[in-house]
Amino acid sequence: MAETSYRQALHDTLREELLRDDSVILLGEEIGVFEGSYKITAGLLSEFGPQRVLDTPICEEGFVGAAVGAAMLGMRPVVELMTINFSLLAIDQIVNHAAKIHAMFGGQVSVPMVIRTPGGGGQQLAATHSQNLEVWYAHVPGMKVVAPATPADARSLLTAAIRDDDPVLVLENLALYNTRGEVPEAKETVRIGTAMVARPGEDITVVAYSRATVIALDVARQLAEQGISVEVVDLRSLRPLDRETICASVRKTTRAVVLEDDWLTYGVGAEVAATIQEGAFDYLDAPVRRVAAAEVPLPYAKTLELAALPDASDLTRVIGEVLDATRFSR
Amino acid sequence: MAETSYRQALHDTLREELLRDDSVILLGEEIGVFEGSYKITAGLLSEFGPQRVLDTPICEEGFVGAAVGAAMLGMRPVVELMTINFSLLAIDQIVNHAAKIHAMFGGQVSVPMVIRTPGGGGQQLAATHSQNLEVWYAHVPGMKVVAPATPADARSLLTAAIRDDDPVLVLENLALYNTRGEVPEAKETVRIGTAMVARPGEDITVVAYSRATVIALDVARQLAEQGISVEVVDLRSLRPLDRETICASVRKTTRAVVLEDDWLTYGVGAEVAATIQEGAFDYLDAPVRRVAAAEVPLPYAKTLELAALPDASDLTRVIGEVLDATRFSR
Amino acid sequence: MADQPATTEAEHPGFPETEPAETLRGYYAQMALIRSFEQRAAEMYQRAKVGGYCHLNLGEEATVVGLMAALAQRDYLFTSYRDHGYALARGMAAGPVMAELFGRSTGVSSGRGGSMHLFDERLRMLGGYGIVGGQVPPATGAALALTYRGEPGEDAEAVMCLLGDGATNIGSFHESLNLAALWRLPIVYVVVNNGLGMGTPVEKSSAEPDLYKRGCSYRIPGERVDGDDVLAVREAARAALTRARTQRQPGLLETVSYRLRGHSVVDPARYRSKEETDRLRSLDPVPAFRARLVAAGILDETTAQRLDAQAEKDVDDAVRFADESPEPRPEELFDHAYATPVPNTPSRLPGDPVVEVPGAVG
Amino acid sequence: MADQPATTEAEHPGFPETEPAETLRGYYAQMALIRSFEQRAAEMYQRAKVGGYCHLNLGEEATVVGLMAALAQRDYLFTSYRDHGYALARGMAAGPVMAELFGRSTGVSSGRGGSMHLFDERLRMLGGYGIVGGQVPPATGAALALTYRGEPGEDAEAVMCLLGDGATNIGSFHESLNLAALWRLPIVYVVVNNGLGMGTPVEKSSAEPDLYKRGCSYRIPGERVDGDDVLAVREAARAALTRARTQRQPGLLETVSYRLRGHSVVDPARYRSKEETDRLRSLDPVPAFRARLVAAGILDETTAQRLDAQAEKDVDDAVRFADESPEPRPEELFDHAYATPVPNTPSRLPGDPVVEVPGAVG
Ligand SMILES: Cc1ncc(C[n+]2csc(CCOP(=O)(O)OP(=O)(O)O)c2C)c(N)n1
Ligand SMILES: Cc1ncc(C[n+]2csc(CCOP(=O)(O)OP(=O)(O)O)c2C)c(N)n1
Ligand SMILES: [Mg+2]
Ligand SMILES: [Mg+2]
Repeated sequence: MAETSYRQALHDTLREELLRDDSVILLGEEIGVFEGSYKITAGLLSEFGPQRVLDTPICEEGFVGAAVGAAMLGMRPVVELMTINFSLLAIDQIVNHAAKIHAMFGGQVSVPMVIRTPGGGGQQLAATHSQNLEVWYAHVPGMKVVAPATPADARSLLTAAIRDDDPVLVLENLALYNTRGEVPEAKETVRIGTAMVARPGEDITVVAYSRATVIALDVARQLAEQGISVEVVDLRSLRPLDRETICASVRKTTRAVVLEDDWLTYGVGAEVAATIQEGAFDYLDAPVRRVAAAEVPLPYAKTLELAALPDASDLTRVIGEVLDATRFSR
Repeated sequence: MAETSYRQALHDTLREELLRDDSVILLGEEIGVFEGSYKITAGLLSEFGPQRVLDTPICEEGFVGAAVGAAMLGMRPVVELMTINFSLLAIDQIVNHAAKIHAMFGGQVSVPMVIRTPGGGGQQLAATHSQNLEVWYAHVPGMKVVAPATPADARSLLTAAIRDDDPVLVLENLALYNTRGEVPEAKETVRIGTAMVARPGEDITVVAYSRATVIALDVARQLAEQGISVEVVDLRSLRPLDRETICASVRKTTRAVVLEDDWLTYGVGAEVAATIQEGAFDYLDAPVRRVAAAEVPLPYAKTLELAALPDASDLTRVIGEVLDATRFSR
Repeated sequence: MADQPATTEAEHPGFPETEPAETLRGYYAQMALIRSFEQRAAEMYQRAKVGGYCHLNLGEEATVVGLMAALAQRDYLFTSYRDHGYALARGMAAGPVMAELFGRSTGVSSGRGGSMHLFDERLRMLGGYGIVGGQVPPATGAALALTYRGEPGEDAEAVMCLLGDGATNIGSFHESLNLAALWRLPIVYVVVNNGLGMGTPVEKSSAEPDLYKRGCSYRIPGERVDGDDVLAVREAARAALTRARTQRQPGLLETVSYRLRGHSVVDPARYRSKEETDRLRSLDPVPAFRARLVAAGILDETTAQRLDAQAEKDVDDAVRFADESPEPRPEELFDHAYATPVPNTPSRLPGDPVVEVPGAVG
Repeated sequence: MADQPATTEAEHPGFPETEPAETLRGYYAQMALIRSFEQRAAEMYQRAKVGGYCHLNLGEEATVVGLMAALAQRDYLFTSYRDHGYALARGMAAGPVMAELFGRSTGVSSGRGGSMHLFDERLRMLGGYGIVGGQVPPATGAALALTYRGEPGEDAEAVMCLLGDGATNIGSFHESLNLAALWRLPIVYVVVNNGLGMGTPVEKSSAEPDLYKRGCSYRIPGERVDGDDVLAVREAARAALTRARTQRQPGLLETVSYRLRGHSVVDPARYRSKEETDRLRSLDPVPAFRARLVAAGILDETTAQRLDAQAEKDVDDAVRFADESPEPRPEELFDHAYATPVPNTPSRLPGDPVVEVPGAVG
């Protein structure tokens, strides 16, 4: 076990996979000479050369689509989209092509490509650069979507994604790149499609993913001091969604809150809440509550950005409300 | 009151609005000389000329974006996208521009544009041409999304959309164009953001929108003969979502099923179910169930397409299951 | 199609000396097959055997055959949804192609794709695509993949990417050609200019209607060729493919032909006058090529009729094959959903509960 | 800036006779203001007064001032996120521009947009846009709207749409120019070629690196001009705007200049060698223009220093204004969310219940 950052874990994984498999190539804007907008690919151009690490012009549809075609011929392209906001320019290639080609042609070819892209607000990047649109991709059959919250999971899920024969979107998060954590020496394999109980607890379940998991764990630690035992379920995989792990937790705790960074209505939490009310109906002591972003184009001004985004205090408050509603005594 | 088709209602509305307001223009592929892929715009080019009815090249991003800019200068462009599947090529202009410009620039200009586009499977158009992606747009603050189920609502919601100062996506449906219904002579105004009890009932609520509402009403009529009283709530507006009307219905009936044409996971029904379990928790006698499309890229073959898409018998079966689970006696 | 006696006439008026008569007859046979297939596809659509959208190559037969004659087996092909002719000329049997249109399990895409999405991995026909311009970036990426496989040279593999005239106006065309030129990819983009995108004439959709010139923004050389002339098409495509193979110089080839019918089977093409339709009929490349071959003494009327009859028979057989083939069973719905199975992949039918709930409900 | 004595020297070496000295000094004053503003913006960013991304026009001052001098008040402007200089030269006061960078209520976009999204409806500056190429289709649509307002002519309105060199590779550039040419729109696209898109040189991103030639695919005439020469820029832009106004002929103008610093404030530009950086510094258009004016006798050193000092003072004032301005209050979060209020519009804060539940819960 070594401690490392989320950024470093991603970097190391890319490097290992480039070393392991010749068919792995990296494509994206500014990933080579510039070393990546968020420096995940630093040093890889000089180590692997311009054949393996391709700087592209600004043409998301074009180079993501090129990755689709290269994957059809057996390459394993790992594309970096600077942020998920720019994936909108490539979404036709992602959803109408990458996610369709295997099934639509009767399984004759697969599209083993990865799209790495960070989401997340909170950096004062304003409305067009702060979105959390992962729920769109998670809605689409033919794709897989993972969202690691820790350096260890960043490593194992990115590894799994690269080795998977389907198109996988790996959701990173601007606010997580500098976070640190233990990463096991040996490559632990997390199977895409499985959630994890990130912290066991008895009184209430918090379901989260990506940055929200980190916040949920913090809140759980704090509430533990007040005698409240919070179980945190980290989704890790948004598609497939591990409904069983979510429901099993709530059947135990009888209460649930979802913490998510995206907009509330039609967000990831809606599916989680819908799943829980179906899969743990008879166990649930109070409605599943959601803590999500306010529904506005995210403003630039710090005061407004802070007001719009969910944080630890919002989660703590709502956990309290749910406990109170169920006459939980501390 | 006159009976007319959904197609005709849309056509008549466009014509009326073109006559009423000089700033209304239509843009889209093949809407003029070809008279529209689904003939909604038949005759409008010859009546209003090429200044008001603009045939565009195939460049969804380009002409939707052009509509955004024209709207910023006070025009009221009504864009036709041949199907919602092609909206993916324009989604950056829709979501990162049309939906952001008013708020992001502090309210200095508005973007009074409409995007009309049909969704829907069931026409053997295969995986890339059969999607129901409205939930993506419904997730986005800054936009409005309506989904009329009847000719009357097609007329009143399209009218409201054209007169609204925000970007509104009007979801049509390939399977509805030929459906007929009464349309009031006087323009009834349906407010965007309001759902409607399309059929009152006592025993169970079915929440639906667009084509699914028509199916739900059919099923309700049939079940009435068996002594089961189904209340059908037609969402009509996906954003804003009228949670109050949904929850009020379920508080009365104590049971709910959602019928939707999109994929189940992270679909529209997820939000509806999440809302109900929060807003009618103490009234609910059984979990909210969802009847939605199977999660595969929709295959072309008729047998598979039929298996994948939800229909009246699926809804009837699930209503029965919910009633049974709550020991409802017929 | 190769059942002609192998003659090698020294000279045929109107054809180059080097051109074996057998080859030319083979081209005619292919054109006749496509013609018959497309007419039958339209008929089967009217009889509701074929569903969805159905776009025909009627009027484009010379282009189709010329392009496919130039494309080597080792090359890869990407097309638009207007793909039946290419599939046939690339070597797919008419039966499985028709079966795909019928949505049967024996179809070239197992009934999953239909008319717009013909595919044969073995034949390196990597798909028809229904999103206008959608095939262009993946085709470009396929060419990128080729650069990892081998060096440039006469024997190198290349990619041919077809698109319509209307498709040149979409962003991915621009983005892809730029990438191909920057990265020097072995690819030839062929714009099949049939004069119309649905009802829109080229001049109304492209501000530079000389489409072959649109490589100028990427320093990609362009050429226009008469799409009604199978040999001219073949030669131009070969030359462009050779530059792609040997120099990794991407190319842009424009073929000019005419769409004889509506955009798809259901389009009556009312936007075209009767005069225009008559004029196009008079240019029909299939009878024209037939007449040229007869005039040159390469085909006699009997052989020509025999080839026509053979095409009809092949299509009869294809229809029978398709008709007798099984429809995919509902239980097969989730086959091919994913290439790598993982836990919790959804496989429930409409109305199924989303989770197994332990114990009873209520 | 207009506080110079109004002299109209008959001739100044190196400048056209017709050019009033006052105008030239005005240009210098604007360039000096932009220079000071940008340097201070960088400083304020380092001091965490400014957040998010912050892209500067350092090195592009001559281009900015030349373009804005050509643009009439009645014209509309769309830019990329690199927009501070354009905002100032278009006439926005430095205070509200700085306040926007600070995220204050007094900012030109009420603190909602930040550095990348400056906007002033009254001045017809219709926004900086953060999505590369994102402004190009709306600008094209604005030009379309103008065609409904009036006839072509010297007094007609026009649109100027700025974009970077890197942005010419994105699909919307292609789609928009095609539309503008087909529809004959009064618009001038200006490619501000500063040599780099982030770390990528033009030759690595554009297969036709002579960007002004990229109008060829739409029969749009292109021209390249020295972006360090304010008058050359102005003349070329004026000529293109005149063609747009009078003939509705869209134009493509390329200005060539250099980005003096990194892509944004936080980019140290390590991919550029020290030699290259030094070379670029030596080409700096601001001191160059100052020196030219001094050499021509249009500016004396004292006046020049006064103008520089005035610029500094204006920026001091702007910083003070911004600093003293209030931050938007959290209660204002949903202001401007929609232009037309409708029922059920979400206005809840994180963690609020989604519906009011009648009676008690539990
Ligand atoms: C992105 C997208 N927009 C619109 C359509 C609808 N559409 C299908 S074919 C077509 C016309 C294409 O014309 P062209 O490229 O000339 O090809 P042709 O049909 O003539 O072979 C259109 C607009 C589509 N399939 N995809
Ligand atoms: C669609 C999109 N892709 C990527 C980015 C990230 N990005 C911001 S600026 C930039 C470089 C743009 O270069 P250029 O067009 O030359 O403009 P310059 O910054 O030099 O003014 C990139 C890649 C973005 N904002 N939008
Ligand atoms: Mg065509
Ligand atoms: Mg640049």
